[in-house]
Amino acid sequence: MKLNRRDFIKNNAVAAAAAAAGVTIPAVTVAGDDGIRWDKIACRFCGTGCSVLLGVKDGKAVASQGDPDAPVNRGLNCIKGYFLPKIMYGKDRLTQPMLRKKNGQYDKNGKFEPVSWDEAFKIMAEKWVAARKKGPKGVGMFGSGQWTVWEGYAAQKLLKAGFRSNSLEPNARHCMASAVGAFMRAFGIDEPMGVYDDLEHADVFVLWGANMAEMHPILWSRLTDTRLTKPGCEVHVLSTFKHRCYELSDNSIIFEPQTDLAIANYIANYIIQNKAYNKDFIDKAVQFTKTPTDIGYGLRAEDPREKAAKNRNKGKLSKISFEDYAKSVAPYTLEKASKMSGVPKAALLKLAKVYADPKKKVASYWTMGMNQHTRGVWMNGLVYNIHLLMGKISEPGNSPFSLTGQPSACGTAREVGTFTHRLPADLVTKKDAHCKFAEKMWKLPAGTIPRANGMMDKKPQTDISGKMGKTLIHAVAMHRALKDGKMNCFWVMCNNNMQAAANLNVESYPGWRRAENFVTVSDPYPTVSAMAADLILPTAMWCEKEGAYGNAERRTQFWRQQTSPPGESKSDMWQVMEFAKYVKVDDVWDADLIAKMPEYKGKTLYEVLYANGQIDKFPKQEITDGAGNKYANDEMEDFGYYVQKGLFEEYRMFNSAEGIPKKGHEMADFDAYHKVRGMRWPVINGKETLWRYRGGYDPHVQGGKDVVKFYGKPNGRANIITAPFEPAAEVPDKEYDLWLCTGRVLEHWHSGTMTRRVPELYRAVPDAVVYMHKKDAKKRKLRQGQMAKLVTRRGELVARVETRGRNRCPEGLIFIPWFDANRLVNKLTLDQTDPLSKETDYKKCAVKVTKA
Amino acid sequence: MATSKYETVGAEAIEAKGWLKAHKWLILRRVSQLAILGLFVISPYLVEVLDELWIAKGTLSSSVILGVIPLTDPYVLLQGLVSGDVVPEVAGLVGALIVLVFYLLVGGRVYCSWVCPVNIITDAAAWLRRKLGLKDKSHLARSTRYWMLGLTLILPLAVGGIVWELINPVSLVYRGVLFGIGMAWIVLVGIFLFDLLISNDGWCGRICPVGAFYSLLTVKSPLRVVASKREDCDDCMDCYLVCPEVQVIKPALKGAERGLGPVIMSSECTNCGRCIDVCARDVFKFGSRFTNNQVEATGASSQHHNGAKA
Amino acid sequence: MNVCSVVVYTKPENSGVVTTKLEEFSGVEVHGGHEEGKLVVTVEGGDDDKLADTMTAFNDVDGVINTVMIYHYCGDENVNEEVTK
Amino acid sequence: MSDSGNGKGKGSSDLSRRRFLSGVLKTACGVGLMGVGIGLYSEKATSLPALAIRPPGAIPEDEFLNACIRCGLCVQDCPFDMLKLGQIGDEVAAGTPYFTAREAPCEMCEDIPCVVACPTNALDHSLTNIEDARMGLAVLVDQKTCIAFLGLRCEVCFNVCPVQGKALTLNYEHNVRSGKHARFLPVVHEEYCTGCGLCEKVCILEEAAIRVLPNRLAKGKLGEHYRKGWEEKDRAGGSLVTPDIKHQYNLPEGVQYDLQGKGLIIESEGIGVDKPKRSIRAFGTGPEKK
Repeated sequence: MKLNRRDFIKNNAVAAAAAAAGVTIPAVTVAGDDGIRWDKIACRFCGTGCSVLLGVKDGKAVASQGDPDAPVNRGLNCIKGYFLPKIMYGKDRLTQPMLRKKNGQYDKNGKFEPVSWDEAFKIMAEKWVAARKKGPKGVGMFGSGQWTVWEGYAAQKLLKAGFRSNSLEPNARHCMASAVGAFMRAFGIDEPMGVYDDLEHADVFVLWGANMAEMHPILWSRLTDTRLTKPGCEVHVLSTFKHRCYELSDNSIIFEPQTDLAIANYIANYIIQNKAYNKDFIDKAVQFTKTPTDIGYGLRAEDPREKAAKNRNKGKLSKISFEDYAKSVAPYTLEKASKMSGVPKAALLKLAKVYADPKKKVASYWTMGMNQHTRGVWMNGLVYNIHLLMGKISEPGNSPFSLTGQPSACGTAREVGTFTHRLPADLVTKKDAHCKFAEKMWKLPAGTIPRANGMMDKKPQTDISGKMGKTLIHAVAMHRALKDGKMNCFWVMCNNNMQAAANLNVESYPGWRRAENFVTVSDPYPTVSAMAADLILPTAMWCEKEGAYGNAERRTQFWRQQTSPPGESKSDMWQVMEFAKYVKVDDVWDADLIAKMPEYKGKTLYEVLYANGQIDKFPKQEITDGAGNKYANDEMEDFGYYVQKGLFEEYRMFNSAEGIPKKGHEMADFDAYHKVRGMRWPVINGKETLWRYRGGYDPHVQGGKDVVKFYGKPNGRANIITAPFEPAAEVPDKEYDLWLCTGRVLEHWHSGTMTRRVPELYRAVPDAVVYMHKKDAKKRKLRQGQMAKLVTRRGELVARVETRGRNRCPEGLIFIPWFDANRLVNKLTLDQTDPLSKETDYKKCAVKVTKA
Repeated sequence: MATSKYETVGAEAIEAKGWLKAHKWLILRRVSQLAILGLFVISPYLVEVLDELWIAKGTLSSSVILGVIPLTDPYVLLQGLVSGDVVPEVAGLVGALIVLVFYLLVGGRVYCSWVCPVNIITDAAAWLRRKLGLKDKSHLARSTRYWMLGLTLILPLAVGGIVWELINPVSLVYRGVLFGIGMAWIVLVGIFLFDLLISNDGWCGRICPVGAFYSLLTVKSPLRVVASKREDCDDCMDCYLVCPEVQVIKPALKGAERGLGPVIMSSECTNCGRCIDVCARDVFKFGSRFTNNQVEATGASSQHHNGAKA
Repeated sequence: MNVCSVVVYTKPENSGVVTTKLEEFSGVEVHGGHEEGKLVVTVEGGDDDKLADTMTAFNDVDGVINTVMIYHYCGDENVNEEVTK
Repeated sequence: MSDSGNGKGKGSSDLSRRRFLSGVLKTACGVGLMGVGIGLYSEKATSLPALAIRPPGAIPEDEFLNACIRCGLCVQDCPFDMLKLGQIGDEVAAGTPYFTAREAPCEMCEDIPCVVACPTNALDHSLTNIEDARMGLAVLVDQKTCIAFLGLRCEVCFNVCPVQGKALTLNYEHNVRSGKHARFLPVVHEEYCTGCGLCEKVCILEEAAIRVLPNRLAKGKLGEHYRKGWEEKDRAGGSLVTPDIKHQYNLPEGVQYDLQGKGLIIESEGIGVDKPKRSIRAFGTGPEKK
């Protein structure tokens, strides 16, 4: 059972005396040599999903090592993983809830004062209930791909079922929504068909807008190893500036921003012109479609660029023939692609040839370069097109693969579906049947979950505001709604959206600080977001709670609670569930809905959503590992049952219950995961799935290795979707004459909340610098090391010029990382999104640079 | 008797001229010494206000004034040149030349009394010594400094490196104030105690090779202290008591009989003007070395022989 | 908190009686060593002086031969905080 | 020298001369002793510690100590405030400029303001391209603790190197232990390393595994008699001695022997198939230049 410090010290005291006296006392166990207890845990950072062993002594994480038994990283770490035990112990860790107050009362312009959890939740509930009465979009929650699986699931229930609002988004919206959109459009099921083993099996690697060398360090070392040891292996790198991946590159391609669309279409054209396509595969597993064009840039409707768009936000596919498709890509000749992109013909030809060579297994990798793109869904699709034309998919080494940047972007954001339009396991709120299935699983009256269009059985859904209306609202729209006063309550959890969201000055900050809005931020540290909020809730992080993450190769990894959070900090899951105790069903549901299940009348959301006989059915138990070490579980103590297990097992019903609308997400039972170094779903009868959609590998496909069935689509065929080049929303002009690209560096992760508090990492890279070409600097009378002022139409900041080092920009483009809270790069960026995926394009806007 | 005299040094002058006038040159010198140091200290802080203009950069060893005028201590440069390893920059040479010309005009030892910050320390020691009535115990020759000068110019050859600059207290003060004092304060305290307890005017008057070097520049300099009204002298001895180079006064003040002019011609005079301050009868004033000639020409004085030429 | 552990020497046959008497002191627990006549005892709480007084008082208990202090911990952490192991 | 039995007048002049001479002697001895003292002190004070690095352009240390007039101008002109002056009591000669790479390395300004400021060429004004500076040499002193050698992905030193890809490159190597990862091993190239010390500053270990050392400590010295044969041959444009004659061999059909190149070539195994590369160097000599 639990051991508090007193017991621990006393144990040590007794052991010492017993040893001195030479007597044995059976009840006392002495810690190992150095007193460190080791247990496995998934790394807190990127989507690679390395496993580490964390060493705990006296209740503190004091040591770590790469997990030598983990298949992903085999005992290795990157520099961020090396410092994992330090991320919890920043000096400014928050330890109690803080509310803006004046004269003892909540005041929007008051100063932060410590309050009790009770007071925090009371004021929050008051604000949320009032805001919800205005409509389903009156409240909103912005969660995270760093949430554990059950935290995301608990939040999913609170918002969609409890508050009956689809205003739930993860920060993964900023990160891989375009990949999701394209997966769904092409295959009908989210997430890659391949696994990391492709890194060893491919002959050729093509990086489309991914700096794996810095952002997925361990995967990059696997890719590099294959390049080193496999004869004939090639690496092709595409980006808008030269980064560390080019060190390994056999074909270095620097293209003009946005012209990746043209390059991908050229490759498809090359394959068709040379009749290199795999006709047999196409006949069996592919159909051709086109997508509406001129769809705008996800800006506010009144923006002239939106008004000019003919098919704003449209994405409905229409079938075309192979010939139509061939015709649509025909204009993208080598000459044209080379001219548009500025890439030498030879380089493009070399790239096209490896895709077109049937003997070469090609793995394509991409991250933000392709996802944070105003045509991100299109662009993802164009790469699938190439793989589908060649049949180079769903087998070892042939793999289009979208890498994720967060540890559970897949496991939590995508699989649990914490997006406005999604429900667990690829179900969507757009479909009545999916919602009804979820309501059944959750023991809720039909019609509880808001449908995307507010209609159930073709009738408007009832709502406490009188009208449900359209319910979907994506991340960028949430900030706009806050600014416009349409959304009044906002809960940001496990991310730093004030620093992360684009166009901070114009959209984010005014919305958060609008007088009637009430913004809650749950975070372990006083981030830019926390300081801009009205209520800060201190959060238990990473090893301070029992958790589960799902990485980019569909691997689900569990860990036990290793240490206790400081002060009054509580896990996000506790916060969500505890808050639910402060809201009654009658506060947020209309009478008609309650009438369908009158037993819920007067009950709290907590009772309806969590103490529902499913989640609370696993009683308290002792948590031990194979070696007999005991572990705490704070939530189990607080709620009186094994909450994590209850949430996971209920969630698992979406994957494996009778009559599920979509198969293919099967997972093993809760206890199994605590015993393994993660398993890759679908897991059926204890067996994991490596390559999906192919017979032999995927249990959902009958037949041998030659059979490919994209069972996410009703006819089993994947969509090749043609889409043309369209220009970026904001292109450099005379005044703002440079492209601005933002991104990351190896040493810091995202907004730097954790890594900037590790002294060694801070010393290594203390500030964000602006990488630019020497000539561009010279033209502006700037030199290496001097301060430059970056100005866009939305804001400005000052940063040091770097004309050398790891990133080499071509003339006409500058790059700046966004981790630095002292240089809020998103003051500069434009809140443009892919109109289909609603993911922001952080890679392209126009900037001017002058001497500061 | 001597003790009482020490205690009342300058009292007469204060009575006759008022405190301010009786300390005029002293105050001006302190202002000068501190202002020069102060300028170096505040310049870095003013750079931003003054649009990148750095008023005084560097130290007395070498500096750049107003971003353009180079100044280099010719003595320090000489030490380097002796070693054979210095190939001075044009700026360095020009800087040394400017300094050289300046001191050739105003008298090299003006450096000691108007610029050198160590002077404040040794003056303080001298003042306290007078107050306490301590006697000189060392009988250190005033010529020692010239030996020291020679030594500092030989050492770079012998052991390598501008060795003197390791312990040169002038540089130590400037570097200490501008870049951090470190253990250098020990040297400064040492000098103070040496001057106070061991040797009267010991450091500046007997040992310091910097002063010796600048004495050499004083030989032909026009600016001089002149005992223009030496006939008014009432032998109160105050000037002797305050003068750090006491040997320089007598020829000019009392040399009339020996046919010497009223100009203090010794190259060791620091032009500190303290004798002017403490003289209740205004015997001394600043003038030029040519005053001796003028005196002869105008016949305003009873002095008829030009001592300097004798 | 203050915790120290002490070995209290006694004749094995007196172990039971001594244990009862020792446990009458507040904050004292006997953990074992009865057979050997070397009782492993922890004393907990209070300040240093009180701990010392308690241990001195052990020597006055009938049957106690000697008392040896082995381990002393004093710290101001939150003693109820979970550390688990 | 003088006779005491002489007349009074002569005696007094003798006495004063004697006094004068003994005074001079005393002074000379005192000054001489002082000189010895200063000399000894300077010996101690001018032995530069290994971790103190001179600013860019500094001439060789013994000459530097002669040439540097301790004015501090270089320190004041350093825009990054990383230069310090030695103080009495320091191991560095008082008043001479230096920096400690681990605390604050040279940022390698393009205009090298410290050199421009130097009035005496102690910092050599002929240095106009900062990449030609040789302040010291980075040395990877400990492969046992450098986490790159352990297979971890760090490379922070490489990431920040201002002469990245030339002074510091990465050698990629198969990680035999993990079996499927590469190791990214930092390698310093002395022909490019300026000794700026950024790598040492950022090394994330508790004690840096890569350090900038003064050239005198960092470098070995090849025996003067020895020449690198391959370089001599390149320089001469051919063999230094009579060229080798063409060799002929007894070989079965389909087999060749290339004496200067691949050795035995069996045609069925294919000619021209590259052996897997075990190690390739990054940037600069990377594939682009091929």
